[in-house]
Amino acid sequence: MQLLHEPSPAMIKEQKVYQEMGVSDKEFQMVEDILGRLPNYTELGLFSVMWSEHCSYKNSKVLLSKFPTTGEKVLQGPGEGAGIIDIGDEQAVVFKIESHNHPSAIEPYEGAATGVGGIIRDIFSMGARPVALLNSLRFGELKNPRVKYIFEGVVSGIAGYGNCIGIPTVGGEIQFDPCYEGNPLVNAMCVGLINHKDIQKGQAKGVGNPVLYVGASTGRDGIHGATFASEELSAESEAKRPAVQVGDPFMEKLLVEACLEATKHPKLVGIQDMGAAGLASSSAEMASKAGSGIEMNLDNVPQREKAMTAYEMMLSESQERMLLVVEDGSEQEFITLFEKWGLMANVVGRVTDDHRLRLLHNGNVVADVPVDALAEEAPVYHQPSKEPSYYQEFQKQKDYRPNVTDYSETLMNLLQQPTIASKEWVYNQYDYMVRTSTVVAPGSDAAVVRIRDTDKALAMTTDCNSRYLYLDPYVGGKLAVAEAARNLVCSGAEPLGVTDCLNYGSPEKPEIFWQLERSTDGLSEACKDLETPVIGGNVSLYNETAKGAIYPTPVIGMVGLITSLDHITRQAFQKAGDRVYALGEAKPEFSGSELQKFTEGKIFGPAPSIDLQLEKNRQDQVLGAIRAGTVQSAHDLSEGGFLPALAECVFGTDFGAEVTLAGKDVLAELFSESPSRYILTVSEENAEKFEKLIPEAKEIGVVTNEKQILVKNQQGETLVNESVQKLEDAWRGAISCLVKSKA
Amino acid sequence: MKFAVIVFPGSNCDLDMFHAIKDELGEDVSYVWHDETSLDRFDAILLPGGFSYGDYLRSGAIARFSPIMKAVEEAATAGKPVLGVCNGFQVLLEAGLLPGAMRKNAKLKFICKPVALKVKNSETMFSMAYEEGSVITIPVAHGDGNYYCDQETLASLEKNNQIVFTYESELNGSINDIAGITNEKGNVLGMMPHPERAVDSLLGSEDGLKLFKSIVKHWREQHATTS
Amino acid sequence: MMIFEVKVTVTLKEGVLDPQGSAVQNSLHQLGFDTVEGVRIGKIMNLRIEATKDSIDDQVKEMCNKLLANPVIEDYRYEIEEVVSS
Amino acid sequence: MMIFEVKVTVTLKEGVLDPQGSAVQNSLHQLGFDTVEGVRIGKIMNLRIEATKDSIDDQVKEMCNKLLANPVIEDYRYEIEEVVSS
Ligand SMILES: Nc1ncnc2c1ncn2[C@@H]1O[C@H](COP(=O)(O)OP(=O)(O)O)[C@@H](O)[C@H]1O
Ligand SMILES: [Mg+2]
Repeated sequence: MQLLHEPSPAMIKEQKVYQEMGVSDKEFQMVEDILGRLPNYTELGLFSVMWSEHCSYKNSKVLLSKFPTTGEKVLQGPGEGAGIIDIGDEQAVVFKIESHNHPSAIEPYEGAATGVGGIIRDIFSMGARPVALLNSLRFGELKNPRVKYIFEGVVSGIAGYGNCIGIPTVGGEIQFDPCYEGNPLVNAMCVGLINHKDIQKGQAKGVGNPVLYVGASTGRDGIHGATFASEELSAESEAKRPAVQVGDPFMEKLLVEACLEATKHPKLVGIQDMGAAGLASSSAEMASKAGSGIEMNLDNVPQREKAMTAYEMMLSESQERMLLVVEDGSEQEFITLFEKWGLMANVVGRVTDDHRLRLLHNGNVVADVPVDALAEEAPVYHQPSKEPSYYQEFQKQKDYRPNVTDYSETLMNLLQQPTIASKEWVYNQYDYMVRTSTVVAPGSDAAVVRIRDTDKALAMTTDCNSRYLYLDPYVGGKLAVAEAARNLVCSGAEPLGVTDCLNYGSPEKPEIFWQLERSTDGLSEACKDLETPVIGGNVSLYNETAKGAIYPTPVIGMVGLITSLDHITRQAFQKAGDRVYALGEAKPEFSGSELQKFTEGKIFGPAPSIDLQLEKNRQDQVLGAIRAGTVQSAHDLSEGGFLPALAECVFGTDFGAEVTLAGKDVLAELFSESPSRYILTVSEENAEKFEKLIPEAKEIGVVTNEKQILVKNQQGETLVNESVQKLEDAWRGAISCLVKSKA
Repeated sequence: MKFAVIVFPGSNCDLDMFHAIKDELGEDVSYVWHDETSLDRFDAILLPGGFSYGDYLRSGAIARFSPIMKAVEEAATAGKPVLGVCNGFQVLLEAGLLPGAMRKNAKLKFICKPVALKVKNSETMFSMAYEEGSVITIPVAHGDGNYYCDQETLASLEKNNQIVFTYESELNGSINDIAGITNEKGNVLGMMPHPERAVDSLLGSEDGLKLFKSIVKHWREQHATTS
Repeated sequence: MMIFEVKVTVTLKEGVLDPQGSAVQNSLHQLGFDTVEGVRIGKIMNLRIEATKDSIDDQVKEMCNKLLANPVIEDYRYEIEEVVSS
Repeated sequence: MMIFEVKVTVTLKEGVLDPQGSAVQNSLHQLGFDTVEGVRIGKIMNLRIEATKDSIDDQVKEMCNKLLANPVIEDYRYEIEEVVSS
């Protein structure tokens, strides 16, 4: 039965209805050729979502292929719900990051909440127990009321979902910059643990096997969410917006437990979550990966609303749903298993051998298309690329040097910049302790989560300073990967691998595509040199508003292994009397720095340079020194440079610091953001051993019992002498102060 | 001694409670699913934190109708120790096993952090290992921990020494900074802070362990005299 | 048997501080609506119930007492409307 | 200037998932009220506003649009009642 309001195949072609679904003339012709006839409305819907950037990576595929994706320990690279890396003892870590930018721009609470829900499903659909969540957020400046609204909504949405489901949110990062004003970024990452024998794949194998639909019923939520995520935000998209998806973390909690039980069932054949493009993508992908087909009867799909069409059911992005394929005859066992958890499981179809996705509805065949065409054969584009004019200009501005007269005041100012300020206003809303395994809570370089019943732990972080990527995407890409790895090393971990979330503007603009190209080159090189393969990720393009594109923001999620709980290291100073060492050279590089942003109100110039070999050697040295038991605390230098980092080392402790700068260029020593640098403390008795392990480290001072920061230049003159309390209060209060202040 | 950890759909601190008892306290412990009906085989009953039934409607409101709650009531009447932490506390309030009710935190935000608690009464079976008046550090993690009761109830809580823990500084709007109370008989304790998250110095604090040790000590004393 | 549409309103008892209400009031003041006062927030629940005319009132009362409201802090009211039976 | 009592009712738009409502419905079924259906939960807000008769309607509408309701997922309705002026 063709519903009245759906245009007929002929009308679709004549009136170019496909364009409204984001399908180009050329793509429509391809669909027609594949089918050998005109597609009906439902079929066109399937192609439009499956061929959207979000599902098919048609604009980014050529770039992603550059990433190193293999390694000795990689058990599953990109392609499945999430990547998997071996951590020994028949265990593995599973992780993935994903964006939910567009939904969050429109409905921040639900957008962020469902982002968290989606990434958790990616993890447990591999058979893994989710053990930690992280996020990476970008907003406009906290002055604008709409930005505050979005910021508060996103944070409470993340909290609302993660806290309820009982997975600790242990870390993340937040950057504030005008370029994100109309287009915030909400990237959520989930980390899980799995035993090798439990690894699952999303495959629909075995002709005749039943296909089970599990979880929430289907409503008209977020129809065309995937194509929506593949377009620029405009006033129009606000109007086009279909019913926004609302998350039900309670339902997902039940799903996690039930699905993990199901994945241990020997008769489970394949399992996949219904993410973007819902039932369409899960069914097509499961069949395509297995080289099979699927026939589904949509009458059996649990429906929340009346009179839903096939098109609506296939494209709905209702949350908390999973698709399972089980051995023929075992369906009742699974139905009973899910019932125990109060969940509905329905047989909605069968695996076939004809490589087609065939849909029945009200007794009619409403779609019949080849699955590979949907899942694998989306067009691939290599967009034209052009170096933007600003880039050459920035390259020339090498000599920028801010003018600073009062170092204490500058320190105070930097500590209150929301990008540097304490994020506890945010993470105190997250239950970061549930599951009682969080050894290092938010507030240090990386979070550390122990692995129960072993002496091991995982360190995890998300990082990306997009300012550098804007100045120079190639160098900035390297810097992002290097910073993530450095944060892990500081906590005592060996970096294992990367999941990335590539957030950019419209790839159809040559200058943006150039950013994509150059930055992925930088990321790839850094991942190779630092031996951290990319095991999965996500692409979010079209992050633009009328005011322009966001900075290129490839967020790096990285996980590392701590081989003994004794190696866990924090950024906070541990004991008065410990020696303070500086490692790494501060160069007079201020472009893209927090100080430049603060003094000039904008950023310009070339990004700070990085030598990846040096970076790698130094990481190995620091990790070696930590493993040798010689390091008391370790902190990497990032936004703001040395002085804010030193302050962060004493915040939350009973200590202070007295140091003499390692070099002559005071401004660079204090505020340069040159990479590959650390502040390390070492106890008196380990000093000799430590200096042998890292001869380049310079002793610069001592941890004191007085809550005071005292910094001298090489002539012994005092540059900064500030009460820690005063600095700490300013740093802790800055974000809540901005949120509360009137517009 | 045998502990039960009740698991409602949506409980999520059940695992933490279980490990606190098994690994840190070293006592016998089992999970009990919400649709079971007997707790006879257990000596102490623990209602863990989490979001039972999503905490939809009101925290704990739906869970209180679980079949197991009859057995919890019986255990309470029989004088067995019954401890509700966070969501467990909310369930006990909704079930009427403890007086009062919970509102949303005064600032409406979820609060997760270690907080300082004062031990107001160290004579209960849950707090006898603490020193009265001492200040301990135990984490909180809740959105609806703003305890309310009317003045009459408050007066009787105070008179009967039912307030076991208070927050050292204002946290969530709770009346008189109440963090944990017992029933009149003193064998049912509800508290918002999570003692089971403070049993291992690796994670920051061991101050919660004494609470569980108190339960064991009390039980041993009882059984030494009665057996 | 008939079908009824029931609207249950649950509000905090007078005298019980309402954190949500205060927060909304503050935000309204910040937005410049500074003459707004005494904001109180409650819940409204719409249900459809099949019942006999005699029993409906008792049923709703019981639901409210048992589950929909917490008598320690909340009051409830309800309205029952008969809809055309199917 | 007069004082008005305003009652704003905010409900989820049709088609928007209401996990609270479903949970309450399930729970009612378990309590034996198995003929209850279509439970949807909304908010009700009572405010007192000092305003002129002309401006009150606009004011309430603006409050609803700006703060009290989230137009992306919620609908609102309001009733205004004049009370004895102070
Ligand atoms: N959105 C967030 N969610 C949770 N934790 C966060 C978030 N943003 C920042 N944090 C935490 O605050 C601390 C400081 O973050 P950041 O300044 O980004 O550290 P770094 O520069 O070392 O990467 C880290 O422990 C980080 O995990
Ligand atoms: Mg760092």
